[in-house]
Amino acid sequence: MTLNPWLLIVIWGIILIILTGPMITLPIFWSRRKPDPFRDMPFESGQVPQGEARKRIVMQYYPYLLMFVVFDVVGMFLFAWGISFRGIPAADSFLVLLFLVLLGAPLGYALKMALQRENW
Amino acid sequence: MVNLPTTPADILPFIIAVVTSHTFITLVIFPGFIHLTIVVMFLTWYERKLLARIQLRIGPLYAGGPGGILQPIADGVKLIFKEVMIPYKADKPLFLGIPLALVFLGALPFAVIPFGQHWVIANLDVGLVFVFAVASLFPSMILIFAWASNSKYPFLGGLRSLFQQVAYEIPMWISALSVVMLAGSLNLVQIVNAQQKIWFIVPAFLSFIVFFIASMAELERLPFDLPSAEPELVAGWFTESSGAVFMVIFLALYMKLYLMSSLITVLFLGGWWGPAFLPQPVWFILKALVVATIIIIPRGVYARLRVDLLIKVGWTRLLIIALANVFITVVLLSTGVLSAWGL
Amino acid sequence: MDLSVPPDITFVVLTTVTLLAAVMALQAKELIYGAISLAISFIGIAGFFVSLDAPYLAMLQIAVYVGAVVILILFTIMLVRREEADKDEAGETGESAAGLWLAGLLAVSIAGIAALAGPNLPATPPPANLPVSELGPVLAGAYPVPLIILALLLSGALLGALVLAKVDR
Amino acid sequence: MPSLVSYIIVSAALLGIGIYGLSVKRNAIRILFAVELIVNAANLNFIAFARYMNPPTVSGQVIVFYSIAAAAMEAAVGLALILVAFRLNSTIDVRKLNKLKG
Repeated sequence: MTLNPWLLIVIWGIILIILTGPMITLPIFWSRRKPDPFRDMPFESGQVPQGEARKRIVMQYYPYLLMFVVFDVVGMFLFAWGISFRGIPAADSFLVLLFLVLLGAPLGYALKMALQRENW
Repeated sequence: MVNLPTTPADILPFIIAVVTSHTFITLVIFPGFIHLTIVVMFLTWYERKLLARIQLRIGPLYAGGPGGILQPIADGVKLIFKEVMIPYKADKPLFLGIPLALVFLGALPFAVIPFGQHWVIANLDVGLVFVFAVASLFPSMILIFAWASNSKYPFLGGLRSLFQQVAYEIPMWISALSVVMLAGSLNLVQIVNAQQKIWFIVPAFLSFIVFFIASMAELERLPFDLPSAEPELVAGWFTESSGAVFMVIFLALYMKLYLMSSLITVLFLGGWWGPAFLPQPVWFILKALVVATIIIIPRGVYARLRVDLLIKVGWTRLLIIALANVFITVVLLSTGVLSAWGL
Repeated sequence: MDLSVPPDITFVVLTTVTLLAAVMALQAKELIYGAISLAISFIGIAGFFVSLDAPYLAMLQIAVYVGAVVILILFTIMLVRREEADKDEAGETGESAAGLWLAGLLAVSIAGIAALAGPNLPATPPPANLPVSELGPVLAGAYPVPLIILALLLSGALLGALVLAKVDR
Repeated sequence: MPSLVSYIIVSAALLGIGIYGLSVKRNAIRILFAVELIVNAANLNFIAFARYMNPPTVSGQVIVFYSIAAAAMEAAVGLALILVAFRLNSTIDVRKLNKLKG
């Protein structure tokens, strides 16, 4: 008897939730919790934290994030093409090549812009 | 198919039939939960021992057995009984929930990793993409966890981790593309079966290099461990975690180490294939452990890169090398050079 | 795909998760929780894709939406100052009620039309024979012009977003 | 297996939630969420119709592929726009972004 693989994955996920969940939920119950402003202070090598913690966002790597979103889609497209590479006629594969070349130019330009520190 | 029990007398045979079924064994014992726990605990001990040897130290020694092999259990018992510290003004549900999600996501892809011809939980048609899709959820989880800690070091570390993992994911995918083209399938079992005559490390050597480097960067291993660079950022994105939370994150990280080693084994090193004097799963685990060793060793040897250089290398060098290998694969496949090996 | 559990359970669970998460995405107090709910809703849609025999699209959905777009959203939420991002959302009560009416009317009318046309629509799907490898040839070969336009769209969006986001000095 | 109509109803509900968010919310990021939900509702419909065709066709999946790509790009550009709006006006409340109103 073979079950549907997706069902097996769901069962595996449920097993994982049941068996790993207690690792954090149980210690919460039995651990002593007494709020103490000094012990709960964020770690800053003994200094008293100043200002808000969630403010320092670096824009410097934002272009790489955008490139990631674009090439995520391209990567998935290439996988779909790669599985059946043998079954695809050469002309169509050439089209995929053209697709990649068309994307190469903006990728190069984006990299160039990303590396200019004064932009960010 | 086992029939559901109808009378009380049927319940015991039903339970026995379920427990001895192949599905149950794969889920719970062999490629499933027990095997995973043991290997991951072994890896934590193994890394410490290995690094100690490199640096002429002794490493764990006292906790039971030869060479302190029970050290992971001692650590686990210690950590699970410590207080769960939640930093001031931290986002409590996210701070406690994200570590669990991390360990869940680290273990979920093992459902499709084949440890032997029949030793796989779910023989999925889109297995490789499934692994990549699940692995691509890690960066956002880390960012949310860093945000939830409400502390400066974790937030900086989390951002670095995000950018680094994002920069190395695409080279990783493109290098795996060569393997997919060679095997003509996304099913990991079929990918391994296609390597019976020749391991894909031979026709796709450049891809292997790229994949290896990218997986080291994804795992935040030295020389790519900027997100947790100790001198600057203490422990990076998990600085604020302690006790049980730390233990779960630690488990998730080693789970991911084992996952990446297994994936490299499946894609490039011929999976379970090897001389027949050892059973298939043993070959697989041996290969994965060798890969894990090679991933661990630089931690005792190298210094780390600078973060902007690191990200730049990912997008310029590695992506281009991976694409070059895709073109090599196209040429190899269309000229039929590999037909001698049944590809 | 036959999931060998009563398939209606799959459907009901997926529907509940997707719709609840979608509502939470819009109504959650903090934007971070909204983004996480949005991700869960996307995963629910991916579950629908799996149950409709499109596993590759489900993986694409998770990798692109949850893996990439949600990261961008989180990054933007964290960049835009918190107090600003979480500011009181509820407009005037009348406005909210009007929006609810509009949305409800639209959804109910579409659902009503679908239910009226129900007898003419297929109730059971034909047996599936769509292996993953069938997607590639169609994607690469059947629609050449959209493919090139997709490349142009991707490059345009990449460059456009970069030029927008860069600092003008 | 549920009938095609049930999928259409789920999709319509998702569309309704999206339209509600689009018309009521004032935060630009929430509006983007709503747009993504609407796109997803459309994708669900495409996949469902493609699956219930006889014989099932792969073209529906191809359309959804393009749709997901376009939606991802739309999110990228939209978020960049939100960034710029925030930088210029230090708010992302769409009702306060009214400089062109004169």
